[in-house]
Amino acid sequence: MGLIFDLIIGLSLAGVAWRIVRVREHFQAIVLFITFGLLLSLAWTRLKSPDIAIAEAAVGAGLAGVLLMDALGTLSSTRNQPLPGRFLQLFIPCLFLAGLMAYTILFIPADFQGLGPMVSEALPDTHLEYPVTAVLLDFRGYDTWLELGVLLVAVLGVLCVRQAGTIKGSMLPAPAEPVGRWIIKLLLPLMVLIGGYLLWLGAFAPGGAFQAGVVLASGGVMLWQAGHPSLALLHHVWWKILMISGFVFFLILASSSLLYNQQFMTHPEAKMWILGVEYAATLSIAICLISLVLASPARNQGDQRARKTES
Amino acid sequence: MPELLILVPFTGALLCFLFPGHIRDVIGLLCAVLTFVASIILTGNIYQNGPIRLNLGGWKEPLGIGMCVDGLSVLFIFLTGIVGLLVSLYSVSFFSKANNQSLAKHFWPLWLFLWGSLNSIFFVSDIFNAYVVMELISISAAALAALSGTNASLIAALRYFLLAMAGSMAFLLGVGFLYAQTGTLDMYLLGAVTDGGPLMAMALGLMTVGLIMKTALFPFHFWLPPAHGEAPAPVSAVLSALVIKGSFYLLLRIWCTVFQDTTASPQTATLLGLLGLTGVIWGSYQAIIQNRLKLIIAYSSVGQVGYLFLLFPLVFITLDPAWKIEAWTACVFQTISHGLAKAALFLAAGNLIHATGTENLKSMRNIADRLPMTTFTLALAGVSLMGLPPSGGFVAKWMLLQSILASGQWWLAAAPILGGLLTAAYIFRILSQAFVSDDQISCCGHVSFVMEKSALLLAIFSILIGFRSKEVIFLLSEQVYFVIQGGIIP
Amino acid sequence: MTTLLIYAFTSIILFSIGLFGLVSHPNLIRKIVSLNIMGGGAFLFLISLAYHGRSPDIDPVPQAMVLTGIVVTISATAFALCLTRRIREKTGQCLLEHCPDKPET
Amino acid sequence: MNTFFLGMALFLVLNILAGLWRVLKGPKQADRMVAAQLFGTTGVASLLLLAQALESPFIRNAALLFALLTVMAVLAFVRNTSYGVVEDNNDEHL
Repeated sequence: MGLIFDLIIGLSLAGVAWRIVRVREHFQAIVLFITFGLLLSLAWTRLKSPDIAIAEAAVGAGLAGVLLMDALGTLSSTRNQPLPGRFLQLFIPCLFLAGLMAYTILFIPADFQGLGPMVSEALPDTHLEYPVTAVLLDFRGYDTWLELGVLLVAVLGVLCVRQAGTIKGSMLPAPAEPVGRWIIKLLLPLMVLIGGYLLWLGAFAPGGAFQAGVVLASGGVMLWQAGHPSLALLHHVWWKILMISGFVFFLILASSSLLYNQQFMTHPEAKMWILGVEYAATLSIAICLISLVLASPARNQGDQRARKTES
Repeated sequence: MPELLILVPFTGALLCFLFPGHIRDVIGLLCAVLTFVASIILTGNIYQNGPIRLNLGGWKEPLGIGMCVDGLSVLFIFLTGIVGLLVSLYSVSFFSKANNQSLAKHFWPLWLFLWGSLNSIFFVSDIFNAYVVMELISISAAALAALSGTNASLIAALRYFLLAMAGSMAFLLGVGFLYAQTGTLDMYLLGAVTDGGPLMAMALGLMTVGLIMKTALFPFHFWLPPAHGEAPAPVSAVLSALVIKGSFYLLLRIWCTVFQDTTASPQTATLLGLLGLTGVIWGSYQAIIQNRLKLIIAYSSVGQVGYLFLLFPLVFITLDPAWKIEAWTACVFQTISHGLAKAALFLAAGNLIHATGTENLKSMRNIADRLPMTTFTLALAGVSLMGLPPSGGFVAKWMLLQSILASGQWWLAAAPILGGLLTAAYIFRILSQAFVSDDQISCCGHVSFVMEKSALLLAIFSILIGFRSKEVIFLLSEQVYFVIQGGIIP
Repeated sequence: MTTLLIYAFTSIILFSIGLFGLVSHPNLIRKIVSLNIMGGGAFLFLISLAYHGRSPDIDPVPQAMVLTGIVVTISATAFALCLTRRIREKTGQCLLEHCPDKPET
Repeated sequence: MNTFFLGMALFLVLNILAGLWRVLKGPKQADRMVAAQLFGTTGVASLLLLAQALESPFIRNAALLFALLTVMAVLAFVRNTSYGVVEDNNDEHL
């Protein structure tokens, strides 16, 4: 049964991906992409990686959909565009590459081991109970630091492209809609609750800063979508401070560890440290993601013109 | 010490993000000076004491992430330090001009982030970490390329970014293949694995393609000229002097540390060499037929990057270690002298454009007597690019030619010879315009002292580096050879 | 082993489909979606390796790598989409070819 | 029992595949969006079944998130269609 399940998931992933690439209408491609995320998270579940499934659920179902949907904007009006030419010239090399890689995969050694055993051996030294969190925060903490840096740089890049000083300068007053207001009343408290729950879970079970941050970010985006002014009330200095807090926490850790123990990125053996990092990272991930979604170029002038040229 | 090279720029970037106005310039400049000093000290340390390895968080590889600093990394760090400092100096003046003022607040944080992540890619010793750092570099570089906000620059930036992302994805899949074969992510442990199966070969292929896309080797060069040509002058200087060197450095590391004995085949190396040769000729030819100053310089990057790839057939086919070192030195020399000369050219071009208000080659007439310093800078940097003695470019091309002859791969000699001629053609084309006097064109706006001098200093350094070849050879042969060969630092 | 192979094959197919979409589609949004499919393929490969490990537990290192990768990819996607919107705002189109203020070279 | 849960999850996945027909056919954008929403619901159910089949209770959190967050894409869709972004060229679609 398991095998059939794997096969079906694999085939449908490939089929949906192919449709996404080949479908004419952009809107359909985006809807299919949301479905693709769902199928992927079923695959993560099947492969016993609940962390990834949770992250994929949060990103794929929520934020990626909103980002793409917003970016699509007027574009969906260009229906039935001709499919790109040069089909075979491009398809055959890709097919060849796929065949080559598929052949290579047969050579994956049967006694492949990975780093799993080594991690479980070293786990007691980290004072963390859950191996994925231990890898993220301790063994490969440098990666996590830089990952927060990537988020931050993406926000800086968006500001640069927008030529805006602060995210709030580029935020639009969202249309107030009754249904949306009603939905957030229902969902927002739940989101905050679940965000906190995932954060708390991260120390000993699947969950953690990133997943929690995405859920909080979704809450923020939803607030804005429903036209709630509360996000705009946050002073822009605070906005900036919250945005960089996760990165700064690691930065302080990195520099202070140089001072007291001559070794980069070591951390004190204290629960407080883990808590601090997780909270700061969650907050800054949430704020950065909100900024990334909301920093959309003003829609009025440009799109009017765009629509004229397109039609 | 290597940690400071990452911490200082990152801290500076955050502070520049938080503070407004002139404080930002002061902080940015201060961080630039500090980082520069740190890179000089680090270079000195490695020169005297040999390579070092750090284990971050106190975890030994393969569990933790390591950082490795050897002669090769410090040479790149050194280049980044010099170019970074002078470009920062230049930008303080450049962005204080009225029409650029609003750009400064985006430039400083992104540039310092870029600097920090470039430094960290030169220390990288973990392949997944390399992926994350590369993304950091791509995003900040693409954002900087879009800084001027014109249509062309936005499109060029996005084209670059899509290509860079695709390259990263290929690299990531390559990481997966390597992990499947070996179960480790540390480069030096990977290098110790002796059996190179199809998985390793596929990983090599994916990573190489991913990285040459970012380095703008010949068939993937199309994104480079618009992206570098449309950005503001200091950004162009950084992009072509440093950013493409970041991915090239990673390519070198991966070929020499991870795959060198097991998987890297002579055929692939020859193919890379051939692409490099084509790139040299095609890029230089394109540079000759352009009419806009910055596009000429940008196409010239395509040509100069081609030289770097001649290293692969030389190192992976030749067996004599002495000539291998010669080829190595030639390649590193080419990297450094090209970085310095290209940054100087772009900054000088920025000065000219600032003074004349246009970048059409025709309207650059008359500048020789109005802007003698800038013209001199163009000439000096041109000398280094062409490879006239005693510049760094000359040493690079001379050693390249020597090792080509020693290795018996005669066809490669076309690159330094033809490439040199073609380079001379476009450099003289720029300079000849500068000396034509034309009464119809009235010239020129005022160019500030700092902007002129920082470009000039870069050009002078690109010449002076030619006198310091002994130290470079020492750094490469004594202090890194062991590391390049896949040995693990005790 | 079979599960590993099925998912590894799927991941390769996804990667290639994404690559095909990236090179064949002129529209920028579609290119970005294709890149995300490529990323999904690469992540799936890593996770199928994590599942395959001999030990009863799942290898946490690829899992952590994929988590990091997802964050990186969503940031990059958001940045690319912002550039796309800006381009559409200024040129009215979502294409790389359309470039009015660039003189012919 | 686990096989039973897995079989049911498989059945739901097949349901999703059948539902894809609606996404491809349309004919309206809203139809497609609703189909995607339906997948969200089905996905929640199959995740819950998988949590049972694989005896991994934490997967339920993923189901929880799906239930919570799929509404966001719809909100974005509604905002874009009903406030003058898509509508004018797509009147026959809405």
